[in-house]
Amino acid sequence: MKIILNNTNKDLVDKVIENGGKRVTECFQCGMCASGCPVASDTDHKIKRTMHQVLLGLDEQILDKKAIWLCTTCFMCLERCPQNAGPTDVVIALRRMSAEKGIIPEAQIEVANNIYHLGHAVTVKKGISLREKVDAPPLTTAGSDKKYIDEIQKIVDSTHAVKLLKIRKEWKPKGDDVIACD
Amino acid sequence: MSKFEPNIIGFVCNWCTYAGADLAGSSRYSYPPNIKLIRLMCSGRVDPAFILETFARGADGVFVGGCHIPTDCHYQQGNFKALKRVTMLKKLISEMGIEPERLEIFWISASEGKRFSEVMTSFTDKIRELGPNPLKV
Amino acid sequence: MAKTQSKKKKQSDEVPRIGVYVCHCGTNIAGSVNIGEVVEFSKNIKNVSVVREHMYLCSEQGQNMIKDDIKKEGVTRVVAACCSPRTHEEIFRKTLNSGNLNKYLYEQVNIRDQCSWPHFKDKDNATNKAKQLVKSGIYRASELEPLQDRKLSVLKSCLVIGGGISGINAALDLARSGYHVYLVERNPSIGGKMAQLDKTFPTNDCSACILAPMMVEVSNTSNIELLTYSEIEYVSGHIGKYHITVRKKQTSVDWEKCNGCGDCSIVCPVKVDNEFNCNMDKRKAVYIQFQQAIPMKAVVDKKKCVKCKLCEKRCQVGAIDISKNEDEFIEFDVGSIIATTGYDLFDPNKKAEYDYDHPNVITSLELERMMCASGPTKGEILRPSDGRKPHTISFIQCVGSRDEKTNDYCSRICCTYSIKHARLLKEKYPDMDIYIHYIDLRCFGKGYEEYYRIAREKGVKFIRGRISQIDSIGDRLEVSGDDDTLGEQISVIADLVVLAVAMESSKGAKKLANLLNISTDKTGFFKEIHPKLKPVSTDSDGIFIAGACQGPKEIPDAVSQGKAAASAASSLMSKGEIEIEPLFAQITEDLCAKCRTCESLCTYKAIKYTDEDKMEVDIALCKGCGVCSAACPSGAIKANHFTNKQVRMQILALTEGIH
Amino acid sequence: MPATDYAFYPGCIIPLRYPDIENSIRETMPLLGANVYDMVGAGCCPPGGAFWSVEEISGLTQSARNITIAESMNKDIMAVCNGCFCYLKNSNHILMSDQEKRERVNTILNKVGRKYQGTVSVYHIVEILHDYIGVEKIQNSTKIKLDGVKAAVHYGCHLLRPSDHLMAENPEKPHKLDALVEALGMESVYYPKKLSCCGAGGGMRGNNPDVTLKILEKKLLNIKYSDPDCIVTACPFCFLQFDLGQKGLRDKGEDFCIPVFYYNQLLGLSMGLPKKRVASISETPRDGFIKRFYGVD
Repeated sequence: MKIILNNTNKDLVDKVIENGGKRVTECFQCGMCASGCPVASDTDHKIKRTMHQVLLGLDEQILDKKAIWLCTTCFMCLERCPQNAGPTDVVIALRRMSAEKGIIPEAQIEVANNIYHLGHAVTVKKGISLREKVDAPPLTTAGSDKKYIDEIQKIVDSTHAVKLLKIRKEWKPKGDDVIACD
Repeated sequence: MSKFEPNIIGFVCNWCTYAGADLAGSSRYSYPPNIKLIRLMCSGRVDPAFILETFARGADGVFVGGCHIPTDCHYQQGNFKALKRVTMLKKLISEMGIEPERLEIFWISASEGKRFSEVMTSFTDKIRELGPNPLKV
Repeated sequence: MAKTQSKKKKQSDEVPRIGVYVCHCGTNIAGSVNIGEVVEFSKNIKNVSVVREHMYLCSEQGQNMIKDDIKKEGVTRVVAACCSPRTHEEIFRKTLNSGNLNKYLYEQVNIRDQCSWPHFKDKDNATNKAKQLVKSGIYRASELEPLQDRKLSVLKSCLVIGGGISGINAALDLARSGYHVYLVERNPSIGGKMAQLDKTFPTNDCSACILAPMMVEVSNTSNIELLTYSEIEYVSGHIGKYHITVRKKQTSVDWEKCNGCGDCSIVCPVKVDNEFNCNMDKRKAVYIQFQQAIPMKAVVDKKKCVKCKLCEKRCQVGAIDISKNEDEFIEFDVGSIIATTGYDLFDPNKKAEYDYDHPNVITSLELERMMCASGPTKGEILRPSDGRKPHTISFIQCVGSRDEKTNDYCSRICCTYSIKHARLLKEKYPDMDIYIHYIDLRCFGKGYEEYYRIAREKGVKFIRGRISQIDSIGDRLEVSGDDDTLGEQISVIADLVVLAVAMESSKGAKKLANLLNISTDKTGFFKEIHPKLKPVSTDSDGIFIAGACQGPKEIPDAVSQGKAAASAASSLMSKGEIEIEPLFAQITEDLCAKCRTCESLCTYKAIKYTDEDKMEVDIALCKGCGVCSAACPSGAIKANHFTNKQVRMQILALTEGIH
Repeated sequence: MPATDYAFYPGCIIPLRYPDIENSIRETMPLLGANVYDMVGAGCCPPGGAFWSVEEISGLTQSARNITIAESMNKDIMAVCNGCFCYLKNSNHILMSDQEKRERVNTILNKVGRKYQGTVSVYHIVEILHDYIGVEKIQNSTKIKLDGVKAAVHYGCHLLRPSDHLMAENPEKPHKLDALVEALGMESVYYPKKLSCCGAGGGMRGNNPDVTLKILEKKLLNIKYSDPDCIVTACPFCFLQFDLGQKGLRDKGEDFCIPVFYYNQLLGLSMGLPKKRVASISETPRDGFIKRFYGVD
């Protein structure tokens, strides 16, 4: 498909900078980022191309596709980028913009809901039984007491994340686990 | 009996063809090792007697290398003089029973390393085809 | 015995004792020529007394080895089998000199450029050929004769051809050092291409502001004779004393009287395209080239003038005389010459796919003139078609560069000047959309990478991929290309397209090269002797080149070369005399029949029949080509250092025992 | 400089999926002179995949909440997971250097009666073991030497990168975990692309089970290059990826069967601690390894 560059989003670079991809304009397309990327060969996430798409304002090609959610955030590109353009930061910025459009993968929603309801990224009940098996001392982290989870919920409720991550008040974690502190 | 390998001698001017040969070397353009050069300041220095003597001594091919006609000659007109002499000598050697194709004049400039190797390769091929100098017994 | 004979006895009279030195040149030679075999072979050749090898013969250690042999082994001829005499002969001649052996008793055999390099795949044949060439060198060395350098006096004056930034710098440096300088410029004013520029990278300082003071200094320097609107007509003579004829084109204006008021232009009714503004506006038939012109004098364009004589009447100082038609010829002698004739721009019509016919497709220099406050649009960027401000601009790189169909070389400056344009435009019009379509960005100079970075930060879009064509779509232009990173075809609908056209050798370069007897390379630029070590010298002694006439160059390089050429000319002229190779012709009177064949053949008129019924060689004029010697029916003319005997020894060596 | 006491931040995976690793940490560290104290009520760090990826402040505030727990204990944080270490340390850095963000975070924290002050530092357990306890002390504390055992060390991304904030290791040539492994008598073997990702992070395990296994497979093929006896890491998420991922690959018919250990598990076993408490949960079999080299069933 031929791309007419005039019709692109001229504000995209500024939006990315605002969302944390501060040095995106430093990119000069050397390809160092993509050459060390662990997912590039198996997915559509082509970080060098993404950087260029941002610079050209091709937001539809990035935000409407889920490739940016395929980054493992290993920071190899950010570490090695000779221009310090921060490709991982740009990906995170794009994810934030994508989430604003309501585009966010299920796993992210599940982890966020786990944290919101259980205090942890993973379910708790299974953990407690495992602890008993290996004679571990009783759990003392957030998942051990509703008062800590209340704190976390208050914090999340004070931010946009509650909406962006589609936090649901009625939440049933995956598997047979139940909310630990019910 | 080993294959015939011609002995070819070139009288080349210092400014163009010798420099072109240098460039062929430094650019690693190869050409047959049958080619051996005698450096003179100008192709106009090539005395007809040099060429005749070279054939008489059994060389299978001879060429003169100079600067491009009409304006490249470092001495302005030496290349024209060389051209006239070679043209005359071609007739003369054919009278002597030597194929005139065994004598050539080439214009190769200092920047034509690749051309030097190409010209040398095709000239060598031609002499190889003609076989040994008929003056040799 | 030779050694006991008096030292005063001429070295050539003795039985030669030849020292042969085979250089490895690291692995350059030793990698494909069997050095040991060449050494053993050489030992058995007649007159050879010493054979040695060395890793790097041109090193101090290698040279000392030769000197020691001259002293201790009584070596009287030196044969070095190494690289090309074109680069290293002078070094080894000096070695002989400091070893108290006449430096012309040296012969260099080029087994690197002629054996190890071209035959690197075939070690046996490379070695065999090396042996034969060394033998040829040894045979020749037996016949070498000691020669004495010629001394020539050198005039302390220099001709600088071309008044661009490179020539201005060369002229000023020489004048400051006390030499008399003739600065010849084809146009009415000096300043060259730089005078047409608005700002210069990477500092973005105003071109006129840094150039104009230097131009003024040229006009104020008493030992610079400024000859503008002039061209070189004829050059003769030799290093130290070149005789120059300059054609001063007829201006019809007496510059002694003209005060540069410009009244003549105001009344002139004839409007013609203004070359200085890339034909984007008009000038008059009588005109001053540009506002800061040096000299600030009017010129009548004889081809366009309708001879109405309005200007003649208007001129208050009576400087104009339209009836004057004849060009003037000026003659003078100089000790050295520096050519700084600059470059021309590639004609974009040759790339028809870029539709240069369209008014809104312009070259970078046209944009530059538009950006300049004194230019045709007074610094505003306006579409030529309708005078509207463009919103989207595409810059297309490498138009006529890196292209086998036009020029295969890189023009070196286009990347950075396009970035300059993009930056300046973004600074002035932040909303403007600017695309630079490149194939490689080559911003290699000091401070240039940073310059490029700022362009990215300002939002200039860089797209890798050559543009294939430009089409007009209504009043706009569709620029079609490919984006390397996206892997997709792209197009930009642009209001203005700017072509970064290549730098080419200037149209008069070939003619001047012939006048000066210097070489050009296959691209038409003047050729230096050595690209790295002798960048401003030519194969004509005493003639130097600088700036973009040698190859595409930016201002800092052009300035550096102008200064380098001035330094080279200065070191040549400072002593007032120089020594040059004694490769002239010598007539053996006893053999000469006075047929005067030689006289008619000599291009330099160096051989003359004298009143005393003798043929005489003027060694100041003789350049040593040897044409006379080759033609002499009685063999009476000896071409020094390339004598019949010497050449015949080489023929013998190369034909002996190889059948 | 951290003292002998640390606020022990266990994260999520260690306490709730691999409590045997937690035991190994709790029991080995005091034997080396580093006492660990529970950060009661500590929540998720949170990781980059969820909160950070949608909004900075929500992630930052949750990290800040965890840091305030350590501040109230007046102890530096010992992180035992690369993700926790990276995000807590990064948050700490942002909060210390960006006053505007600190104020926004404290406004939210105020609602739950907390205030971030910026009085503690965040360390990775590898830093504490290598830099403050030292290789020699570890060598002297072990009873069983694993001489001749070949270990493939996996650092994991977030211990190393982004290095300008983490500063825990040389990001391109790390050596600390190798030195710790060698302190147990093992040989840390070379394998290609040692610093590359295990494929778990950034939500990849949850979102794209197929891709995560492909990346892991490549990683394991590289590890296989030097045919090690085990993989050693100091990140529970990488551990989980190697452990469960190998099971995933095994289910698809590709069995690498390389035992995986969290560093402190091997340290505990070398010190003679019981296998049941310190190294009993894994999907990828490692009992053979333990029996062969420690003589424990």
